[in-house]
Amino acid sequence: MTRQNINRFALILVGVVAFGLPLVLRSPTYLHILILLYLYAYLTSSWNLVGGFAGVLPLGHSAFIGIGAYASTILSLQYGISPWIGMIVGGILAAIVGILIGFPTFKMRGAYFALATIAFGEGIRVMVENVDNLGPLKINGPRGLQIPPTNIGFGNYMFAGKEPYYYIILVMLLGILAITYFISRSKLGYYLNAGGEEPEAAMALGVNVARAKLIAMAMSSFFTALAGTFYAQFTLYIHPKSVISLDFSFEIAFIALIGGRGSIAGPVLGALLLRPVSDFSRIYFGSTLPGLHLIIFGTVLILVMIFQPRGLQEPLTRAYNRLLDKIFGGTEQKEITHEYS
Amino acid sequence: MNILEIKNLVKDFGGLRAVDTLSLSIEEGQILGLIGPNGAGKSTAFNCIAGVYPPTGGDIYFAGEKINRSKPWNLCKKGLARTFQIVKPFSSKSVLYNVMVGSFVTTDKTSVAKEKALNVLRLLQFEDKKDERAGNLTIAERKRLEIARALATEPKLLLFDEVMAGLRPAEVDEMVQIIQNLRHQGITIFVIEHIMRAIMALSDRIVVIHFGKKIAEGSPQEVASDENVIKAYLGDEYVVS
Amino acid sequence: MKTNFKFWGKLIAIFAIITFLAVLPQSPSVWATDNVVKVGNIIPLSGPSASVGQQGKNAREMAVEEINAAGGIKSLGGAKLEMVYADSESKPEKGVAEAERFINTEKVNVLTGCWNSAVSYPTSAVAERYGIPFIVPVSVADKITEQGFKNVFRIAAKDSWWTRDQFAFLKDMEKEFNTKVEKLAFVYENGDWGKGFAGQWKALAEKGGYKVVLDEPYPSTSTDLSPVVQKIKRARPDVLMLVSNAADAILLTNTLAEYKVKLKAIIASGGGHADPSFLKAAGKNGQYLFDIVEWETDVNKPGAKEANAKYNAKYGSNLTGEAVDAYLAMYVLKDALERAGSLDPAKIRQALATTNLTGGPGMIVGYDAVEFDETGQNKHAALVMVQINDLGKGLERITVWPKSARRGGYKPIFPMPKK
Amino acid sequence: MIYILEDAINGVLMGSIYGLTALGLTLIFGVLKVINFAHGSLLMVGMYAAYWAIILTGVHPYVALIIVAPVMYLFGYYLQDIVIKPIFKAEKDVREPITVIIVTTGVWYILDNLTLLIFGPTYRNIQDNPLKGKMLEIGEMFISVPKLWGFVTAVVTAAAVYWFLQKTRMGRAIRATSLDREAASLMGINQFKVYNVAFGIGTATAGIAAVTLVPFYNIFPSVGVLFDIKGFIIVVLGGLGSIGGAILGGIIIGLIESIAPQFMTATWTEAIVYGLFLVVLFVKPSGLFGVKYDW
Repeated sequence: MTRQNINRFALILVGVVAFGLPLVLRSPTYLHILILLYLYAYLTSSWNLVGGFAGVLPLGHSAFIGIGAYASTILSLQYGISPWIGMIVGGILAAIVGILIGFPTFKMRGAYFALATIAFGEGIRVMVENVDNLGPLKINGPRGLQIPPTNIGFGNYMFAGKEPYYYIILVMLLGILAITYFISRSKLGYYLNAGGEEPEAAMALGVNVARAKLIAMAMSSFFTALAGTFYAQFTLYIHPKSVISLDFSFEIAFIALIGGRGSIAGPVLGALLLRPVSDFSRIYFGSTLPGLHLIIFGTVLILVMIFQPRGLQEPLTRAYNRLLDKIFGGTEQKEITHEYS
Repeated sequence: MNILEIKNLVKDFGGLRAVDTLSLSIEEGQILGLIGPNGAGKSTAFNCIAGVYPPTGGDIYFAGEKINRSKPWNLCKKGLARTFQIVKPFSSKSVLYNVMVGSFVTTDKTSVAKEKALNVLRLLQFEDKKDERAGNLTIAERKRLEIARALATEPKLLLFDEVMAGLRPAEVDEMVQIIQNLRHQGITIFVIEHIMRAIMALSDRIVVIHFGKKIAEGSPQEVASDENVIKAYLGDEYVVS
Repeated sequence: MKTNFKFWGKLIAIFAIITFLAVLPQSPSVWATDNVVKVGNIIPLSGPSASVGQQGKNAREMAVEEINAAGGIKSLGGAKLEMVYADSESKPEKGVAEAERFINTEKVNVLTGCWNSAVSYPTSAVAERYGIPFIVPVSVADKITEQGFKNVFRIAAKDSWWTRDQFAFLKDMEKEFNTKVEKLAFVYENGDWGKGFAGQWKALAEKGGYKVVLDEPYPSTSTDLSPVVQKIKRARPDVLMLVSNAADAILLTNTLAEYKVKLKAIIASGGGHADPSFLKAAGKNGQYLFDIVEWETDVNKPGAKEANAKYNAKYGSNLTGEAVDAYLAMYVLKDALERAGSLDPAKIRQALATTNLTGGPGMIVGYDAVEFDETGQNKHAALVMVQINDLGKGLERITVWPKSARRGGYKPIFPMPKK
Repeated sequence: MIYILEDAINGVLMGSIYGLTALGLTLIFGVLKVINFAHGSLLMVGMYAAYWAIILTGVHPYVALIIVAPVMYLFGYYLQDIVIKPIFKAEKDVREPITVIIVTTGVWYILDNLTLLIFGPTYRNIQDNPLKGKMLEIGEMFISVPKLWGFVTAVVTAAAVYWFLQKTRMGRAIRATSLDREAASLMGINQFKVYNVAFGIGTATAGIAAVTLVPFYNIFPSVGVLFDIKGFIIVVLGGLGSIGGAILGGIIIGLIESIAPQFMTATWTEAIVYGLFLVVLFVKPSGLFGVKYDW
């Protein structure tokens, strides 16, 4: 078996395992944890389209989660429109907002961009908190919106068990990974990377950097908003402080940075590491030593940044390759990293 | 036919006039050299042509079309490519990746872009480095990468901004060879250079500017013996490097 | 073209780890024995509401120690109550996740929580889905018991009762002291809780014929409340009604004193004003303030003083209304379990629904019985008004209303004297 | 009219204290080119330090400066030396390393929650201090005395930092490093030593700000977060890296917070502040006063 084959085989295996997991894993708790893990991996992958490719640090992405969650929830609560449709509406709305906010902000450098996106996210939260009704739409200010858990059914995006949610978010995650994979190998991916790294050089090479970033931003906000609808339908309750929170925005960015931003596997790796760290440390220490779980979280952040500033995907890739080298005696030519890896 | 024509180009920065009523033109297939002492306004003129700065006054025509306020990426698509004096590689990416960014100007397909990029690398005898991280290249290699990327956009006119600065003499000769090869491909070349030996050997015509103004124009021999030029370089105690 | 498959390779590793992580903890993490009743408690232990969460935890601990020391649940063969806690961080999604974990992994028999109404809604939905009884000691929003759920039981009063009693108190005070109150100012934190109260205040003020001169939400993250205080001062209300979290309650009280705002009374709504830190941190500035609570240390109930003394010795502060609700919740649960005689959630639910607890060590609350209506709301939950005053032993909270519960010999100070 | 004047005075006083809390943020950004997300937490640590210094010794709050400022300086110095420096070394070819932002956020989580573990969630303030609740009454007008002290302290501190940067050897080294890291290190300036000192001074100013807040403000583990985002907004309004700008930016925020609520509910002032912030970022990213570095 060649190395390529084993990679391909392993990939199929992963797919089988991921899809088969709910059949083996009877505990809804772990399904729940996995769903949240996939959700974060999905959100981070969406974030990665801007934060990873375009070389900026957006820290206000929870605003798009909020837009998606509110759009679909309001449409279904007030007009009886299926959240599936609301999800698309929310996505388009978010894409428009993303372009509007990206237009002025993409001119900014590093720190300014980060601060501008924080202000954008917080600004949206404050607006939602201050508005009870937006025209005919009932936003309900700081009290949030509750989705009655009564209309179970696929069309209503509501299910009794965890498995449907698991498969929805799994498909969404695989979708965004595939999209990321294809973008990274497309003209857009090259242009984003180039524009992120050396904008002047990229422009001289025919790259309209601002436009490429806006496209990425529109896609990123669109996909992020879809997860907003998922979140709303999964927890059945949204309110500004939980959906549009700085914590949420930060966590997405951290997962990407820990995993390795600008890589396809990075967000998944990051979610895989940070989510359990935060979940299990909260479960084991949250009640006895309040706050300890956040101390652990902070320490992990610092250690990873000190020892692997490019994220964890680099050393893990190396380890994986070394493993394969051992198995195959290192005969095959080293894979080359010129492509988006 | 003149592929590039500049008429009375003016560029002010605040109160400072960096380029002053500069006019020049390049015929298709020519190599035109632009020289002048440090701070003479060469790079500014270049940047105006390449669309980085909008000119304060005057007109720039590229292949007969006025391009005064065109954006750099649009100029690139029209066939005007440039290199940077301070090289700007996409450091974390491979050489091939760098060049492919350029070749995407003429195609939307990754596979086609890759083929084109490989061709360019072959042409520049750079193929063996295609998988090297751009950040790990030597200065000479980075300069060559700059040229490769620009070339990959399939330009009609190439602007070279001091591609030989910082190179060792043997490397300079190699670079001169490369540029001459490009001209044989039918590409028009406009070059700023400090290394006199190289620019004298390369150029069909040379324009000399000083304090933003053109002070001489002609064949390398004519320019070399021009009184104004000698004064500009030596009389004002500028050192020729 | 040779595709780069390294990425896919990485994915394998990732999913392998997921599987590992997910399957590994399937083994029972706690040794479940028949002689234990597991109670899952979801409360905020870190983040902005950590203080109140900690009190709830302390009170639960104390009650459970007492219950277990007294022989546990006798009808279940002396089964002990085993407590598991989870930190919600005041975040709904964390609350939901913890409820799922408690029910599915920890196999808890009963859930309690969550103080923050925003956490209690979605969490109660989880409990409802699994049919696990969910006792809400305190989370005031009306709608928690108005979702049509069968498994939600709330000990504390709901917010429409709180506001109703605040206005009834005000009317009684006007009568008792023959002082006319005309103008009201509403100042409240801009959240689920504050907005909920303010909405009902408005309706009640209209019904009572009061004039609302100020209706002002403020962000509880404010670093400077003097602009809000200035607004209060300039609106010249007779009575100021507040809903505040701890930090802003303290800041607001101090700033009101600094600006010498003249008011006939300040009526607060528990929460921040009932936090043990409040008396210490507001000090003299908090004097004469009225607060609505479910319980006070001076309540005239057997066992109340002793319970408070014990709590104070253990944890260094007095029992608060929230803490007493949590304390009582454990005894309500004990009572239901005794009657259910089974760990079947449906039986426990049934027993809870037919609760009529009138005595025992847990009943240190001001009212006489715990009995749930069909929505799961404790019908008898009643509230008292207290006044903060110094009777020579430092500032304390003194019950003043209803008159029947008023501390013997105490005459409320109304209107507030000029300081 | 008198109302507006009264509000404006309160706005200026409170705003100058905001400015003081953000002073370290702008200084650290100017030199290290990094946004310190832990700055609010450093302020919180300063508040606890001040609290204990005052409670244990019973001195006037401002006397606590003698203890708090040096302690905070050392805290910041070693925080940079031990935690943040390694990142700079690992990422020396990156101009504005984003990773440092993450590390400072990690520091924020750790400090806030460590404080929660040690001191509990209790809200504290200092009851017996000579400044508590003191007001100047001029006719109908009320002016807070502790805020007045804070205002004076803010101005003096900003002037002192400015003087230090202009006139001392270390100050010049800091300025040189902030202008051009490479050039400065070529001239024999130890870049990391400069970073340590700059971070130390930034932290010390957070300590000074903490002392000005302690006489009238609550102390609790997550108090820093309240000032964090405010600080970001202030430094951008004033121009990232500008010391005078930080104080002026703070005053602008203070004025908005103080005056705007008289015309709308207080919750909308937040929206105005964010709006202004975004407008300034879009229109004039170098800050309202257009000075990138005034030192």
